[in-house]
Amino acid sequence: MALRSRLEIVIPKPDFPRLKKILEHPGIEGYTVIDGVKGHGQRGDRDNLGLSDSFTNVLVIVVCDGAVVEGISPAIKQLISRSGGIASVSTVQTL
Amino acid sequence: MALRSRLEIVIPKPDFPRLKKILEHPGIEGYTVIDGVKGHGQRGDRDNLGLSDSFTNVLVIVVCDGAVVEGISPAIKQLISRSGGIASVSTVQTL
Amino acid sequence: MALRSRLEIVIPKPDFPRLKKILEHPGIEGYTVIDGVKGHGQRGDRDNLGLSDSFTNVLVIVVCDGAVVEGISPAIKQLISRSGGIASVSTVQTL
Amino acid sequence: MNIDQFLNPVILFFFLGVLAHFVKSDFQLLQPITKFISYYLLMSIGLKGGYELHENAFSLSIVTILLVCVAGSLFTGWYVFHFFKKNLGIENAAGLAATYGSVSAVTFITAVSFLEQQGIDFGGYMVAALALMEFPAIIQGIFFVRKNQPDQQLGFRQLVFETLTHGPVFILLGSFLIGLISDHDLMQGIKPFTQDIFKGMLCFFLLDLGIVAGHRMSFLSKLGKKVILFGLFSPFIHAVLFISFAYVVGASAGDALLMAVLGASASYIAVPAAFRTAVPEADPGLYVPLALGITFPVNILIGIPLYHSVIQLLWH
Amino acid sequence: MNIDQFLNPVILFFFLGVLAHFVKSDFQLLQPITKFISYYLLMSIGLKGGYELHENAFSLSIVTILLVCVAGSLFTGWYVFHFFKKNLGIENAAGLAATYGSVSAVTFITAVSFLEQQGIDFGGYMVAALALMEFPAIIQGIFFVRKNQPDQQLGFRQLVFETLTHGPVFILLGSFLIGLISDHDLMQGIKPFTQDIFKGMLCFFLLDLGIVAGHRMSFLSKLGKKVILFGLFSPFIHAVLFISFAYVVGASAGDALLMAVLGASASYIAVPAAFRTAVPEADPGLYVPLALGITFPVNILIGIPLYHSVIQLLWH
Amino acid sequence: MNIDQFLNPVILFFFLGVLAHFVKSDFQLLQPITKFISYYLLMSIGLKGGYELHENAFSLSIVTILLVCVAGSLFTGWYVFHFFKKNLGIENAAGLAATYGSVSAVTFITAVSFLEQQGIDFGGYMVAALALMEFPAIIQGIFFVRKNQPDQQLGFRQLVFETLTHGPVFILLGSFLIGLISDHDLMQGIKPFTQDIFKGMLCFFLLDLGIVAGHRMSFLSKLGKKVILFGLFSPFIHAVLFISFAYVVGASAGDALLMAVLGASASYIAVPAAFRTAVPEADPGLYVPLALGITFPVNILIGIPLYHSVIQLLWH
Ligand SMILES: Nc1ncnc2c1ncn2[C@@H]1O[C@H](COP(=O)(O)O)[C@@H](O)[C@H]1O
Ligand SMILES: Nc1ncnc2c1ncn2[C@@H]1O[C@H](COP(=O)(O)O)[C@@H](O)[C@H]1O
Ligand SMILES: Nc1ncnc2c1ncn2[C@@H]1O[C@H](COP(=O)(O)O)[C@@H](O)[C@H]1O
Ligand code: NA
Ligand code: NA
Ligand code: NA
Repeated sequence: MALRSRLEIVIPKPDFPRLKKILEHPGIEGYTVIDGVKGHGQRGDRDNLGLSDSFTNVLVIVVCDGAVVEGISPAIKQLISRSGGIASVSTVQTL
Repeated sequence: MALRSRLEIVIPKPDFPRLKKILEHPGIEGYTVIDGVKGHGQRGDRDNLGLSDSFTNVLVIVVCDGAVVEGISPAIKQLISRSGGIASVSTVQTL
Repeated sequence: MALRSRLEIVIPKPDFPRLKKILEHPGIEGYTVIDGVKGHGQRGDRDNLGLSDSFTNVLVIVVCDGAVVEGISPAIKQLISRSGGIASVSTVQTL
Repeated sequence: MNIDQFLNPVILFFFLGVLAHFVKSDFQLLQPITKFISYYLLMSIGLKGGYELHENAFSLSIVTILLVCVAGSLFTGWYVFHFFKKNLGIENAAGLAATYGSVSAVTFITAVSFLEQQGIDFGGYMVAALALMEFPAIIQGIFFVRKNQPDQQLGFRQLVFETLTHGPVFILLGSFLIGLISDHDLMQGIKPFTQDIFKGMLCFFLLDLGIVAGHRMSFLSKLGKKVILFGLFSPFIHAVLFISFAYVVGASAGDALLMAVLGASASYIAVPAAFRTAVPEADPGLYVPLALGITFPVNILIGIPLYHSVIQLLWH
Repeated sequence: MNIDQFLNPVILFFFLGVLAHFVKSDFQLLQPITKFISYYLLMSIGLKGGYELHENAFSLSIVTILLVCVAGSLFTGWYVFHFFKKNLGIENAAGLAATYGSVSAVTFITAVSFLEQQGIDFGGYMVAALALMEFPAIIQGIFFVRKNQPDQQLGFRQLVFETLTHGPVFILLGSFLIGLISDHDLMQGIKPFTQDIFKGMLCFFLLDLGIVAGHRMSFLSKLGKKVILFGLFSPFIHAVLFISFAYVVGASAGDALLMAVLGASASYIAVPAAFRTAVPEADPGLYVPLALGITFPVNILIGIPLYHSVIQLLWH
Repeated sequence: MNIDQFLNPVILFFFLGVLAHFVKSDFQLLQPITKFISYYLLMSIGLKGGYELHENAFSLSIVTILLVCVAGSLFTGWYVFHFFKKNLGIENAAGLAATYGSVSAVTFITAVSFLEQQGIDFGGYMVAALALMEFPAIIQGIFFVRKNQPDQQLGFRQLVFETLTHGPVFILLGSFLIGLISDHDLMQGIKPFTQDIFKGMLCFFLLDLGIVAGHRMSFLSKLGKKVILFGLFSPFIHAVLFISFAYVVGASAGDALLMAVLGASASYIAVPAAFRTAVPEADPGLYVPLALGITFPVNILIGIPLYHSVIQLLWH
């Protein structure tokens, strides 16, 4: 079992294409996306209603090496500061 | 990067309004909700079928300070003991 | 609060029945399933489109004792090596 | 017993759904579709009921029918609770009481289809009866629990309010009102949606419901014999009760069938929704499988044609 | 003001949805259904517009109407921006400008239903006007922001492209083209789906939209008085503007009503979609609630029959 | 080649969907809708087939057609496997064999629409042919793999069972049976749903399928030339084969077209579903894109009218 990082990002769905570009980073072998996520934060309720996806979040999980997280975290930080959302990192072991 | 707690709660969807009230707690700045979640537990299979949401779960993620978790955990424990579900806490770093 | 393991598995949806069988293991009291998950990995994009579920993932969360994880991890490893996906373990406290 | 129901596509699709579950087919409609179609059915039936009540005047005999229905529903709930109290404990007995006192809109809708294909008339106010019978037994059931656990959070008003605003009840009542007050010329344009494709949507919905029923049936093995037998035979007892009521108040044959079906049917949507919030200790794994896995198929397969035959006999 | 709209089931379902939100009903359609029905409506209206434009030749008077509509849309966006710039800041003023310069397809569709039930003709090219008015004000709004923040990533071409390929715009334009070029005999087979059940689907959609509008209304309390008043009264001003245009270019009464509605309506789908990407600093919690929670109901409830009366007066 | 298909809205909507993918439109229907509409289509076509088989008696010539279809399907699977074995390895060759031996229900449905609009009759048993051809080639394909990997878990019975209970196959067969045994008077009430709005739903579905096809096309660049050419030209070869069969057994012109289309089409739903479980080593990124991204559009755009012309020539 190898020690790796698990990065979990929640952002508005319309901003996902930008996040996707950030994740085209060497060392990232994959990611998982949960669509149609609701939430509550500083920008109010996001209820996954309506047609424009403006009130819908996505949750993205990336398992990668700790060094890679450091490589992409400035870009993610900047994205989130503009679009809203949250990102957290924890240590996991992969099977 | 700041050290924080990540609280993950799975409960039956009809009990979500009660959880929501618990989360209106000082120090909680936001939460993320995944709807239409299935599962298996002591109360049998929850298959997200039917019209009454009685067999549907929601998964709620709260990133907050450890002290806040301690503040709300009794209320959550009590809710879960009545409605079923599970809650776990881990340590994360936020970007 | 008890120290336990949180196992998170992402696999193709058609392989979920196999995972389910693995999870019928003593010591596993429950699990949570998020359906209709998208992702990207070595086998390309999985976009949750189409009728055959061949391009759809599920995410499964199991909270259990560390010893149980060790019991089931060989079977899960083998499943993933054949079907694709990822599995990671972290330490959590349950409320 | 009429063989016809076995050749009725509406019924056959339900059993195709049940079969899908038992052969472990991966055929499954997702929840958004279930919700869409069931709200569609409730909206259609509500509009139609309101529309027809508008066409015909409100009369004393209508009020009598409505009152009798509600009284029958409360009586059913009352006796079921006391019948099961010792066996199942207060919470679960209350759950069963609410389930059998309340009604199943889908059984009602299936009976409406049956009447239409037989060319038998019925009153638009029967939809009002459907709506009215949804909640009193639920509230009564919750009270049975409250008497013994006085420390509950939810007040009476809030209870009634929550039951009335529960999705399916809300859309049924709302559409009924819209049907009642809308300009009837404007409503013609909606009919191809709410009426023409209705029976096909019902087939599709029952296919889906069959799968859900199949899933719920897996819980049945855990229920006791007494409970199972109750699920099997109570529909006939309740139907007899409501047919007698119908006879006494002088309802038409069509209204009588719908009253029978309302009495005989059991709720598997409104009750679990209300009880999850108000009495989480009651186990939906008990009353939902019984209502959906046994009483519902008994009613649509055997009940409806049987009640119909009895009524034909008595009314002519 | 016409009482009729209060008896129109299409309108009543919208308010039933709003009510569902305010009584905290758990009635809710899930997003896949919202998307299905709204794309269905756009596809139907697009096909119909293309079909009818095909039947009638393209003429100079049509081109004039289209140009006037786009000009009116840009003018609206321009004045709204300058009106709110100081108050709300550049980004939010631009968001409002795009919102009110652009149009609401659902308001348009409701007006089409209104015309059909009144038996008043209108041109298929009005669907082209709907499509054409969706995006210029949006791009203009983004430019108002760019002038002050020259460091943006998105180029002009990409901007136009993204706005045109946005789901609802894309399906409307695509269906319009298909309606235009398809063999008209082959299109007959589609009509039961795109036309017969259309009004019923619209009812269902407005029920759903009512819930969304209810949710968005909860943001209204945070908006200033000036903004609220603008949302309430600007529809009438914009309608007057567009009715004058229609009068000047000699449009028919039916076309005039649709022009009025295009002018008076505000976008709550295309604008937030485009602005989230291009100007994330603009707050969708400002312009969406205003457009959907105030301007939309004002238009369908009071606006459409009022504009119609005015046009009847002027045109005869 | 017939120009007509380019003016057929059904076909145009498919290409609108493909376009949506390539211009990166965010237009997308969610999976619950895809499932709803495709199950609706299968249910409708199944009911219709069963209904018509009921109306006409089962005869020797029908049995002959069905047998010939299955034989042709197995032959196709057999030669495709041996053709690609060396190039692609056993698992992927078996995947392609199953894909091209099996059939595409949507292509079949499109051909049915084509026949209806041309006013050409065909037998209800052709739906039985569709159902029967879905699985033998799949099971054969899995056997090709098993011969070389004898350590597999799934037994033969379970294999057949899983293939027959796979969602789309199950609903098609089930509806076929319901259509066969249902009371035909009762089925009239379902027709507005299953038949009147069918063509419109098909348009909507093909729009959605176009998007999926677009997504899958992005895999095509990784496939070798030989594979791509096979996807492009094999439909014509297979159609010729099946048209010959039809000619020999004396099928009607309508039946012959459907046989051609069954032979020429390739499965992109049942095969990946079965192979994911039975042969996970076969790459769905190979056979799904080929079947959906190349063979499907070739068939609906060029194939159907071409096979039709050939049959007209031969049959008259
Ligand atoms: N503390 C938090 N814990 C979990 N999720 C959060 C938190 N803060 C924000 N989110 C998620 O991020 C989304 C956008 O947050 P915000 O930009 O703060 O409105 C919310 O809708 C939530 O889904
Ligand atoms: N050990 C566990 N790990 C993950 N999820 C669980 C676990 N136990 C329960 N759950 C979730 O909580 C729901 C209710 O659990 P229960 O009340 O035990 O029936 C289940 O349907 C699962 O989604
Ligand atoms: N490093 C990763 N982090 C998160 N999810 C992953 C990762 N690798 C693979 N996955 C998930 O597992 C699925 C199958 O992966 P693969 O077998 O590598 O194509 C992907 O579609 C993702 O959802
Ligand atoms: Na009852
Ligand atoms: Na406007
Ligand atoms: Na084939």
